Amino acid sequence: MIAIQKNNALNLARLQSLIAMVVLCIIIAIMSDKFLTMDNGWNVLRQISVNICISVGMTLIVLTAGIDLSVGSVLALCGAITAGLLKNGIKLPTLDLFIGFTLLGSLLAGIIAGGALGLFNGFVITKFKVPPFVSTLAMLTIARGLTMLWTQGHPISNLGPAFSTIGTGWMLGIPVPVWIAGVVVLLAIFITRQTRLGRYIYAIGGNENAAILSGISINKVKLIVYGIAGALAAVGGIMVTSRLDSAQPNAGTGYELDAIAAVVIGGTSLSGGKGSIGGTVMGAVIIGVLNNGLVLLNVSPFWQQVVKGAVILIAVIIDKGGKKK
Amino acid sequence: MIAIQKNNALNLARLQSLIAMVVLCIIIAIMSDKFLTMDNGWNVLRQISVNICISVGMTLIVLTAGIDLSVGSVLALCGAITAGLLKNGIKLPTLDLFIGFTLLGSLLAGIIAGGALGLFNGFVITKFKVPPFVSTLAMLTIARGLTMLWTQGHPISNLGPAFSTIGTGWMLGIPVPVWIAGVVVLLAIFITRQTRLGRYIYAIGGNENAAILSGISINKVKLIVYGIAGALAAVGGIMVTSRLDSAQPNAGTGYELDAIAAVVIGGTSLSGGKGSIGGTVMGAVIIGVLNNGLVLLNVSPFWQQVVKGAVILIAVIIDKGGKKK
Amino acid sequence: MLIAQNITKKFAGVTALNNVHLELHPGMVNAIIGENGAGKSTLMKILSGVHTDYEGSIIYNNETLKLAGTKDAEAKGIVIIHQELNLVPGLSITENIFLGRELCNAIGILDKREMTRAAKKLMEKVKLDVDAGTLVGDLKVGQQQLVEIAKALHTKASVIIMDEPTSAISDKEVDNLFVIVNELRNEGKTIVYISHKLKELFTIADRFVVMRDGCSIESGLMSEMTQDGLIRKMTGRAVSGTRENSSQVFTEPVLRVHNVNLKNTSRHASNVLTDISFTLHKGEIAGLYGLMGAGRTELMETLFGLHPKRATGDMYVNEQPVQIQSPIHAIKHGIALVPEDRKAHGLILDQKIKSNISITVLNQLEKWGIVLHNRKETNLSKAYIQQLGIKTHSENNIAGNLSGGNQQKIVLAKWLATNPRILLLDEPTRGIDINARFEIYNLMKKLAGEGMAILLVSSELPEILTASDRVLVMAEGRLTADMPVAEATESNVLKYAIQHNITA
Amino acid sequence: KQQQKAENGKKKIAVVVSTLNNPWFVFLAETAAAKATALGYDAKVFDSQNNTATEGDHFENIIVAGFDAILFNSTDANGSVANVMKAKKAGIPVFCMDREINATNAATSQILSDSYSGAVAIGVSFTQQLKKKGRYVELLGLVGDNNTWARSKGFHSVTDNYPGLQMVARQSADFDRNKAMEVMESILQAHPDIDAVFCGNDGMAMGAYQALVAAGKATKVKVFGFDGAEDVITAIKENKVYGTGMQFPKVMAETAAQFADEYIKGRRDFPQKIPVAVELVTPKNINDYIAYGKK
Ligand SMILES: Nc1ncnc2c1ncn2[C@@H]1O[C@H](COP(=O)(O)OP(=O)(O)OP(=O)(O)O)[C@@H](O)[C@H]1O
Ligand SMILES: Nc1ncnc2c1ncn2[C@@H]1O[C@H](COP(=O)(O)OP(=O)(O)OP(=O)(O)O)[C@@H](O)[C@H]1O
Ligand SMILES: O[C@@H]1[C@H](O)[C@H](O)CO[C@H]1O
Ligand SMILES: [Mg+2]
Ligand SMILES: [Mg+2]
Repeated sequence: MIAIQKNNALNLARLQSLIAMVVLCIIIAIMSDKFLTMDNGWNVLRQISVNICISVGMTLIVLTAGIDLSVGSVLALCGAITAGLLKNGIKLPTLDLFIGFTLLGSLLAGIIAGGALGLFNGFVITKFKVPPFVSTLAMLTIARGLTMLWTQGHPISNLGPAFSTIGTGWMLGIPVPVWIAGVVVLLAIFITRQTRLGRYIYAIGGNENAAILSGISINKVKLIVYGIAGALAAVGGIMVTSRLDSAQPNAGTGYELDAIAAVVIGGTSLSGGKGSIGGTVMGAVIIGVLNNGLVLLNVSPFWQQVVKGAVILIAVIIDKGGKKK
Repeated sequence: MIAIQKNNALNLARLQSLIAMVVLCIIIAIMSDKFLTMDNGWNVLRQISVNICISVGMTLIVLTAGIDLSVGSVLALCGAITAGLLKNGIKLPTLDLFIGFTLLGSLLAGIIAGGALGLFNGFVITKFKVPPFVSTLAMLTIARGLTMLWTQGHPISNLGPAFSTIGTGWMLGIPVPVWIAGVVVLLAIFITRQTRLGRYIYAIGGNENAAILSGISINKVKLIVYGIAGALAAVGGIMVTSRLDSAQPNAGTGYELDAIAAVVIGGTSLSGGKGSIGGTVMGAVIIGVLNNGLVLLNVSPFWQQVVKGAVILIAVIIDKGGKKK
Repeated sequence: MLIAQNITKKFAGVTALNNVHLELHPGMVNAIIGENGAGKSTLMKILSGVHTDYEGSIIYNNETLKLAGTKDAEAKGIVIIHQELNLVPGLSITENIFLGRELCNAIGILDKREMTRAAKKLMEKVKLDVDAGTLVGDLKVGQQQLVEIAKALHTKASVIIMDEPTSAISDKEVDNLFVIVNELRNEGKTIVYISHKLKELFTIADRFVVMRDGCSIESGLMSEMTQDGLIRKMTGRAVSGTRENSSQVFTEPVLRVHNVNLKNTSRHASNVLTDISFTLHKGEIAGLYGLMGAGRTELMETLFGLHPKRATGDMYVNEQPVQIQSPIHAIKHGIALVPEDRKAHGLILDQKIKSNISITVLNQLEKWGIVLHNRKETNLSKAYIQQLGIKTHSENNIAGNLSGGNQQKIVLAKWLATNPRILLLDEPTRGIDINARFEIYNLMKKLAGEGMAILLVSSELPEILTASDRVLVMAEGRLTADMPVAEATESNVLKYAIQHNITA
Repeated sequence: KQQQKAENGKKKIAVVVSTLNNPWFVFLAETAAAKATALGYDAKVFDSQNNTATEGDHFENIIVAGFDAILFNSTDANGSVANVMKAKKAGIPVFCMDREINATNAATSQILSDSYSGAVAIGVSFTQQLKKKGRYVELLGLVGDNNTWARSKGFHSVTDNYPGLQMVARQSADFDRNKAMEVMESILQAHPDIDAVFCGNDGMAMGAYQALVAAGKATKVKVFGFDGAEDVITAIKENKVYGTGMQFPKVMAETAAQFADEYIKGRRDFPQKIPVAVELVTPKNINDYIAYGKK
């Protein structure tokens, strides 16, 4: 059909991503006997948990036909804010003021900062009608600059064992980051499927004008969505910082592309209105498995990029192939 | 009207970018007396000529409602191919074969390689209906990997004075790169305004279905457009390589974002069908002037990122403000 | 002669055409008639090379015709004016008319002067009186339809298919189109004319083909057919719906509008709407008539809160002053708007029928204030599918896959679900078949009977006269008449509609 | 050639550094700028973002803005030559810090970290620690970076002579701590039984160490880094990381600033190259060192 892509077949789409994922796993498993071990499974899951957090937020945004290029920098900034507050608190020597932060306090501060940066994105997009691509591109630069200013370009390290648990601990036999990513995914699935907000997100991406006429305050919905994405980037930032026991000023560089790749490989349309959280998780797993597999197989770093690009391409083509008639 | 964004006001839009640009220049000129010198003018123009080449190709693609994230890597690969062929030719010791390349030969080879990579992007997009964002994202990775393979991670340097002229020479009192960018811009303006191809580019971005029903072979048009963008990225790569007298394996990293920023600041809509080459040139100038001005004004590098992001945001908001009613 | 033999076309799951046979005669206007979803457009898309994948054969001038695409069809002399507008909003009228067949000079440079000249001539022919350089996106739907017609006329085609060419234009332009059609007929061209307006068909068509449920039922000469006979062939039964105008008086005001003005977007000095005042009563259906561009759509949009910055004036709902700054306020006050352009403003084409219907009332479908109650939602949509006779086998179908008429019913459903006190209908029967149209009239009557106040915008006078209790007329942004339907006749309503043009 | 002074009448010195996205270079730039300021100049830092073309833009802007000297950390040994030549033509002296440029007639003087020899020293210590036998992993920096290869080659010039030393995996982690951790995690799945890791910088050494901790192998596997950054110096003290190649960014930066000052005051006879040795730091001599330098 030439007209709009029909998709009775949303479930089919997700099935296709699943097949792509399984095929990839089988190929790697055949080539390396280390791949299908329990340990390596946790390994991959732990490694992708940051990307999953970011990608979930990105999915919500992309469903509204938006995009967020700033997630990587926001991740770095919020990780650094949390680490900085936890380690040094706020010192204002001129006022002879010192505010210390508890672990919980600094975590909250980081997440709130992320939410606020996301809201700012949303504000610029809704209030001034700046295309999301541009406003979040500007935020990418601004948040990175702020990170550099906050850290003065130096990492903030040695954040203590309690903080380390977030990134490296285990709970009931499952790594803590995997728990966090899991909860984020479940919440997001709930929101997209079972709540009004979720419907509005799909409606805005499907036909913004119709959504306006239906009495949806699209600005509010967009603000919420960008806010959530910012907060989730902050969660990702905290996880990265905790895992390394160090907030790196250059953390998260390029993560926006990984997140968008996960979203799109998972079958969510960049023009909005179509897609699912489940698909994105699958997309993130494909990318994670690929990164892991290429290292397990000790593919030379030069070839890795070529192979990675090619596999993503093939995965999306298989996926498309299933959706076309 | 809530319906489609009206734009009687295309010219107004361009006028707005122009105003944003002039205001920026005036501010910088007031703050630094170095800004408005002849030398500095050539400086800025020479610096933006690479971005202009890429951005022109990007504009054509964005007008068709596409995007090309691979330009930076394609730039690096083609620069390296040209440099490699010029310096070493092709040696196949097993066949006892050696093919030397003249300057012209290696330039052509580089540009053809760029065109071919662009065509490959276009092929994947039109044939397999992979969204441009994804296919060119894959190409971003693949081309970077190929660059590493071709150079083995090492720069290719000392390419001779003739080759250096392309990036550093002057002709009739104007730097050669500025000539090249100028010719590229004029050709692109001609194509978009005076040829059928140009019409089709706008039509595809404006309403792809209508274009199909009007009998336009949109696949052909897209192939051409991605091919042109690839070739222009190669031209940019040759200019960079020549300027440095060295092909850097990591050249062009992140250039896609600069190019897209130029396109969007110049008023071209990412959803296609609306915009102009002239606007893009203005966008590139704004970015170039900003980079130059921040240095002249002695803004610290960390703050530079913050300021740069903020100015881009403000420029786009001013631009939007003019277009909204 | 163009003959389609045993054409079958299936879309995933749906058989749109089933063994259709069709003969199109040159020098005649061939009408294709059928309910929404009967397969008319699909068949035309096959004849014009849009769908190339189907079973059966097409014979044209005694040769089998296998079209490779639209360009090929055009080369063989077949063009189509599509039901759904297919223009590029960002290009000018001239550029759209010549899209895909630009004139170039010897070295391949666009010959803009020649194209503008030719475009102006075509626009004159279809009586489109704007600058040829105007962007199509700036035109009203009706004007766009004229551009489509001009585009088709430009080619030297011998078969011209018009799929509901008059759905968005008013009687004046229709008359003009008929002049053109007559010329083409006299030149010996084959004209295919699809419309749900039976009056038009009896005016212009020579032959008819009736389609029902993807099959061709019957064909013959128009002169040997009656209106009732045609309806019976289309629907398989007789349809009655003409309403006896009640002489009921309505006294309880529900919506009162006082001195509403709306500034023009570009020139702030001038107004699109000027001093509009009227009252809509409980249980009343007021028909609002006007020529293309009279300002009816803008009035509806203003009442619905879509132009808060440009509008001034007072509104009272149930005699309480209200400030309506957005659709959200409008909905809160019990106002619903079925917009003119269902694709652009009414529906989310890619989503399920169910989600489209429930979108306006999701807050009523929540359990514990957060979780959506899926069963309630399904029941709600099922109820409306049944009540409005939406033709679909499941509420989970994608809205965009339904025929135009059925899509329109979904839009109605989503607004009826809000239980509005005041229902604004902007051209609600555009593109809707005769049967569904009467269903909608009956529905309006029923809703009005239950106390709803309805403002019906229509460009079809007969519709206004059959469906309304009161007739309002607009011309150039002003209300020029407000009369009981008993006093309204075609001629005096028309007089008020064009009055301004004459006096101004 | 006219020299223009800053608004406050001070002369201006530019510090052009390959990237500020890496604490090591931030330290280098800060130190150079601080020293220049202490010597009475207006100092301004430029970030080339690992891009030789951006670096070229900086040079052009610096020339126009009329700086008096450039303290320079190049993005590339060959690619940066053209940029330095531009400054030379404009009469502005360039003092290279840490990274060499492949020309002897361009920069006024080069104060260089000898990555290759430093890596050789690490290779020797590495071989000794493993007793010439064992399985190891190498983590490369950015594969398009000269230092990556200088260090890798220096290291292998020693280790490749011992057939008992078997490199089981060689991957790039882009000089990035997080990436190094993730890559190491995966490598450990395929090769749980390694004896040592050589990393092209200290960030990666810390990342690799953290992966080893998580896998419970930190005590069995010896980690080697390169730089002498704070985290690694602490880690060596605590017997977490075994060794690193200490570079002396402070020495290099301050020498460069000192030279620039002397140049402006009239001195012209500078040695073209001053190598600053990279010193091997291990638990044996850790007490002589602090982050980025000697006590
Ligand atoms: N692309 C498509 N995919 C699936 N089903 C389709 C598609 N296009 C049309 N149909 C179905 O084919 C049938 C015929 O549709 P068609 O548009 O030809 O009807 P029509 O007679 O033109 O109706 P109307 O009077 O409403 O324009 C309908 O059931 C419709 O839902
Ligand atoms: N966005 C706009 N910019 C400028 N003028 C506009 C715009 N929208 C509408 N108009 C003008 O406002 C007037 C009223 O248009 P409106 O759509 O309300 O008319 P209408 O009576 O509903 O006609 P139609 O039958 O075409 O829907 C027309 O003169 C139209 O040209
Ligand atoms: O010397 C520096 C540092 O080691 C840095 O960590 C990576 O790049 C090298 O050039
Ligand atoms: Mg139809
Ligand atoms: Mg209207």
